[in-house]
Amino acid sequence: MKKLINSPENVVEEMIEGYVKAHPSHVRRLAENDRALVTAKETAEGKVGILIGGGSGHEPAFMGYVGDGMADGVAVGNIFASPPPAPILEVTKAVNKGAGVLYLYGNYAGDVMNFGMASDLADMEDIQVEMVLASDDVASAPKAEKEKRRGIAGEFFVYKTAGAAADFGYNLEDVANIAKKTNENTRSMGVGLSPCSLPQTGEPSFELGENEMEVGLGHHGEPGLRKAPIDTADNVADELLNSILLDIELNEGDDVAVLVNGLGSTPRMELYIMFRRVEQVLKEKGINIYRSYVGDYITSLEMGGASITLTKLDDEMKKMIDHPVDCPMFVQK
Amino acid sequence: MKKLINSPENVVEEMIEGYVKAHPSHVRRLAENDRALVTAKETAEGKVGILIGGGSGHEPAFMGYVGDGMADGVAVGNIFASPPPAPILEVTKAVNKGAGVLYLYGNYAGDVMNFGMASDLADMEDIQVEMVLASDDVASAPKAEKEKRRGIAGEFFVYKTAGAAADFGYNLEDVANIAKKTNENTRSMGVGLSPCSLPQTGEPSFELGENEMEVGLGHHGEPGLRKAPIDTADNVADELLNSILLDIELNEGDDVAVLVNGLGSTPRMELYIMFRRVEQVLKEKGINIYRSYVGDYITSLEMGGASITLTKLDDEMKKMIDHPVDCPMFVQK
Amino acid sequence: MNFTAKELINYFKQVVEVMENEKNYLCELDRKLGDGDHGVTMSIGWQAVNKKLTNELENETDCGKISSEVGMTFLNAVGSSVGPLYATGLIKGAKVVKGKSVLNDSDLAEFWIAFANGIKERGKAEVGDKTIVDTLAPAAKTLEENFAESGDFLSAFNEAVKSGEEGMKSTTDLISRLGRSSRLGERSKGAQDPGATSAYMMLSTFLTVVKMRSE
Amino acid sequence: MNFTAKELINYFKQVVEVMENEKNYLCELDRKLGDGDHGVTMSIGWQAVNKKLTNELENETDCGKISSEVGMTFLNAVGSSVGPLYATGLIKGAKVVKGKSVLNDSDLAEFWIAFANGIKERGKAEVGDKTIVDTLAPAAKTLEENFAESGDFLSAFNEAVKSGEEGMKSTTDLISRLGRSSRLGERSKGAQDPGATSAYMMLSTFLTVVKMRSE
Ligand SMILES: Nc1ncnc2c1ncn2[C@@H]1O[C@H](COP(=O)(O)OP(=O)(O)O)[C@@H](O)[C@H]1O
Ligand SMILES: Nc1ncnc2c1ncn2[C@@H]1O[C@H](COP(=O)(O)OP(=O)(O)O)[C@@H](O)[C@H]1O
Ligand SMILES: [Mg+2]
Ligand SMILES: [Mg+2]
Ligand SMILES: [Mg+2]
Ligand SMILES: [Mg+2]
Repeated sequence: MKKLINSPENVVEEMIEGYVKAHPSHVRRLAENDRALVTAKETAEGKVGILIGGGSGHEPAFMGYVGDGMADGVAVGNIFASPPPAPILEVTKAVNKGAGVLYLYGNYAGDVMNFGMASDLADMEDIQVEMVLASDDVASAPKAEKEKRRGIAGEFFVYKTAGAAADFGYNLEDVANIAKKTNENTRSMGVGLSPCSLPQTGEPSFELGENEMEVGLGHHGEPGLRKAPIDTADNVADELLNSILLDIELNEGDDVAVLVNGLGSTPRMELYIMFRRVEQVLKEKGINIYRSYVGDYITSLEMGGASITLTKLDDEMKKMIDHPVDCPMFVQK
Repeated sequence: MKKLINSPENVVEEMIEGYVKAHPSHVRRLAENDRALVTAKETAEGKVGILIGGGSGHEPAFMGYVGDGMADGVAVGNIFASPPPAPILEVTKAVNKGAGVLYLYGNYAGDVMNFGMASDLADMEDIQVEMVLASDDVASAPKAEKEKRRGIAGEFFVYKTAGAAADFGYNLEDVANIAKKTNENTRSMGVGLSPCSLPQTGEPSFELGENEMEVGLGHHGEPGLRKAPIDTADNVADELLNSILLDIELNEGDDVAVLVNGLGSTPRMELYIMFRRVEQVLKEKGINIYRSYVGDYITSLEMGGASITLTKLDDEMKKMIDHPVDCPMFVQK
Repeated sequence: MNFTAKELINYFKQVVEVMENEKNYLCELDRKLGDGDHGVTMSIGWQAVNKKLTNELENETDCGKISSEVGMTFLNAVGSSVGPLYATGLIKGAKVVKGKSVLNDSDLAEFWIAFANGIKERGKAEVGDKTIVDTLAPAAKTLEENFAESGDFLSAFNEAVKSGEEGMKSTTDLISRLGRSSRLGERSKGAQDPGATSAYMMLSTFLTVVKMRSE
Repeated sequence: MNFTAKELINYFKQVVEVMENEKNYLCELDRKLGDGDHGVTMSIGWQAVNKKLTNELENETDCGKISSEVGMTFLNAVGSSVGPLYATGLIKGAKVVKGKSVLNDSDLAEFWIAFANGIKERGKAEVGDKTIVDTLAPAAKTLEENFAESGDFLSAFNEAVKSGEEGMKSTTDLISRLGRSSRLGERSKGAQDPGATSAYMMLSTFLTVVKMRSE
């Protein structure tokens, strides 16, 4: 695949350079570590720090979500690779305003180890750290083993509610509880149509036949549940939604937030066609869509495909979902 | 190319359905015409109406830019085809608050004819209409024939400033003047890496060799100035910028707004790498970046590639660029 | 010749079929010069016309009404460049046959001349710009001259279609000066203009229809 | 055997080369099971180590310092899953050789056993989970038993690498239970684990290095 880059070795560094130059009033790089970015605005003393992070290549995630109402800082890894402990630790120190720091990241072996090591190091510096791992992908493990599931697009809602709760002055434990509650009430599932390629290898991340799709694809190109012939948007949406609805109890009158997420190269046109079906099905079941997000929220470079996420909302979570946000790659009024 | 659609004939209809269902508090469809959308909020009596439009397939443009601070309504065409006069006229009637309506669209033969016919019809209904055509693509005609140039991503800045001016209570002539001033001070140029395909044909919109790019590509896949071997992001950015800087006088100390726009499937990572180079070059020349936009603002389905836009700003335009916006696909605080 | 409203409807139905069959070819031409949608646009437009023809217009006897409704339906279904162009042509043609349920030779000649002129006015294109007009303008000229001489529509139209064909073919070597392809400069040479091609199909289909009835 | 700090540095430089050469192969394995980056990650990490080795560590004589610095450099360059794993192994190994500029047979045996155990503890993987541990655990076991018997590092390590190789190969038929590939279930069968493969390369490269000096 053709790429507008200079050299594969420098893509992450150069992306970060461009990013901080493009949004100087929003984000800045810490002098202590190249891969450690924090909000350029002064955050309030006593506010719980929200730290997010993970591999690059998922933009807007994760670095795009630093700003008012979302994360205070981000540790940036190589492409599809967890950041090491060092930038996580530096961000931790920078965003700790005396109330501790909440780490939010997806449930991947690498992230678990690196964020875990960083939290041990933070502990040695007497900074209180809590961690909440997103595990929303219903395709990645059976319901009985939810804690094994990987985090995909649903992570967005975890940042959204936790970021708001921290803004509202909740303490560390309570912010962590909101994040946990959001994760517990969030389910996602995706479908892949075409692969992405790492700049360093240029090789497609997976292979699919000309008329094939990968149902349950992970957002690093991890194989999903099965390959299947490509189907209509409505049938694909139905299959993803059915898997989600089998996994989480939703009753008539319940409120949900919906995210139809593009993996990178899928046009918004197709995402809205998917959303159309989601809305039809939920309406039939009497489930109320409280807020909708349609677009590229967590991508995999130029991968083709989409995922659907539902988060069941209670009143507290609705307040958090409604809270305004001002990040370089996501703004909500 | 694989697509998540139901049937090629219904993509535009189903996209609009999904769109209005996803953002019911932002946009609504007029009963009079399926392809006529207006802001769901009440706009003030006496405010100049801003009407935008063009073919589908450019999302977020054009329908994504209806909302506070941008357009009051949009007429939606088929894929890459101007909307006919009927929806334009219906939107005109709906957004006219007694102060007239400004049509903003790109300089394409089809749009010129259809918007022209609509404005004749509006005239017959005693609605005052002004039109400003974006013509920012330096690759599409020599400088001496600027009025022949097509409109590409720079249209975004025309909507931005005109939308703000209308909000500030400017009259129709003055809003049109701001739009014209913006267009006159805006230059864009793009590069194509990979084609898109129309849902109805499935055929690639143009052909490129494995290591080729199309310099000066139009955003419907119109061939550009020349095909060239693919180059580094820095060299590509330099070529696009040079063409722009040869075309518009920019001196040390001047302020510009910058847009690095993705055509659809180009990852944000690459756009930020492009932006990084733009910033370097402008900095060397002492040109000040007042505000930056990096992302997919006007796309061509899943086309690969990017464009660079510069708009030279005076104080009035800066005020307009800073004005907040709340649209379904673009929010600015 | 007495060309009835029913036959006019039948002609438009033939166009529906031709455009459906030539959809991919017209797209292919447009991919070389423009955005690749001309066949799709013609198909969308004429399919919408087809619905109109088989419903509201089924028993319509006013040839003017038929032609203007076909034009408006086409326009509202497609927009695009060719929407206003073909619609204007059809509406201008409609004006000269307004209220008539049967068209004689001179009505038919006037209809097609008005059609071609309407398109030329709307698009402000000249012969040589590499557009629809390269087919229609020479066709209209031949029609006018031949009909003035002979007073026979069929033979005059037969000649007109030949001129249109030549005009269409001439677009291959032209450098485009209007529409999307105008930005190609020298690179627009070597490909036949899609609009000139669909315009030729409109004419040649009409010729086929009137030829068949006269056999 | 007297294995010097200089030789340890040399070993790590050999690893740099091996990982560079095997980059594409390791990525290919990871594309089947994970996200396709294992070779890239190893390359990035060991290239960073290479810089460290040829600069700050060039004249370092403390084997413990060398190993822990190599571990930290690798970790900070890559993060990922294997960053913490290999770094922990190298740091645990470093602990048992801390302050030593020359390593004898028993130091070397202890180093590699600590390396393997460190990785196992960090990743909480068991044999059969289809990970690095499938190479390292049997290798460490063989090393420990053989060395306890013979007291000869070279021969014991030779056997250990054979066990590691068997372990690596065994991963092909395993169903993954940890890391990205664990979500594949049955579909993870049939592909050799990339981490188990790179771990084997670490061991076999060391064997080559110590064999060469004993010739
Ligand atoms: N001003 C004009 N006058 C006459 N014909 C035109 C004009 N502009 C464009 N055309 C015709 O329109 C054709 C393209 O039609 P189509 O592809 O349907 O529209 P679009 O260019 O909007 O995609 C061209 O091949 C050309 O013949
Ligand atoms: N918990 C673990 N313990 C041991 N090895 C592991 C563990 N998790 C993953 N691995 C190893 O890591 C390898 C993948 O490494 P790599 O591709 O570099 O990291 P990532 O999975 O983050 O992309 C797997 O092949 C496996 O051998
Ligand atoms: Mg990885
Ligand atoms: Mg078009
Ligand atoms: Mg076209
Ligand atoms: Mg991997």
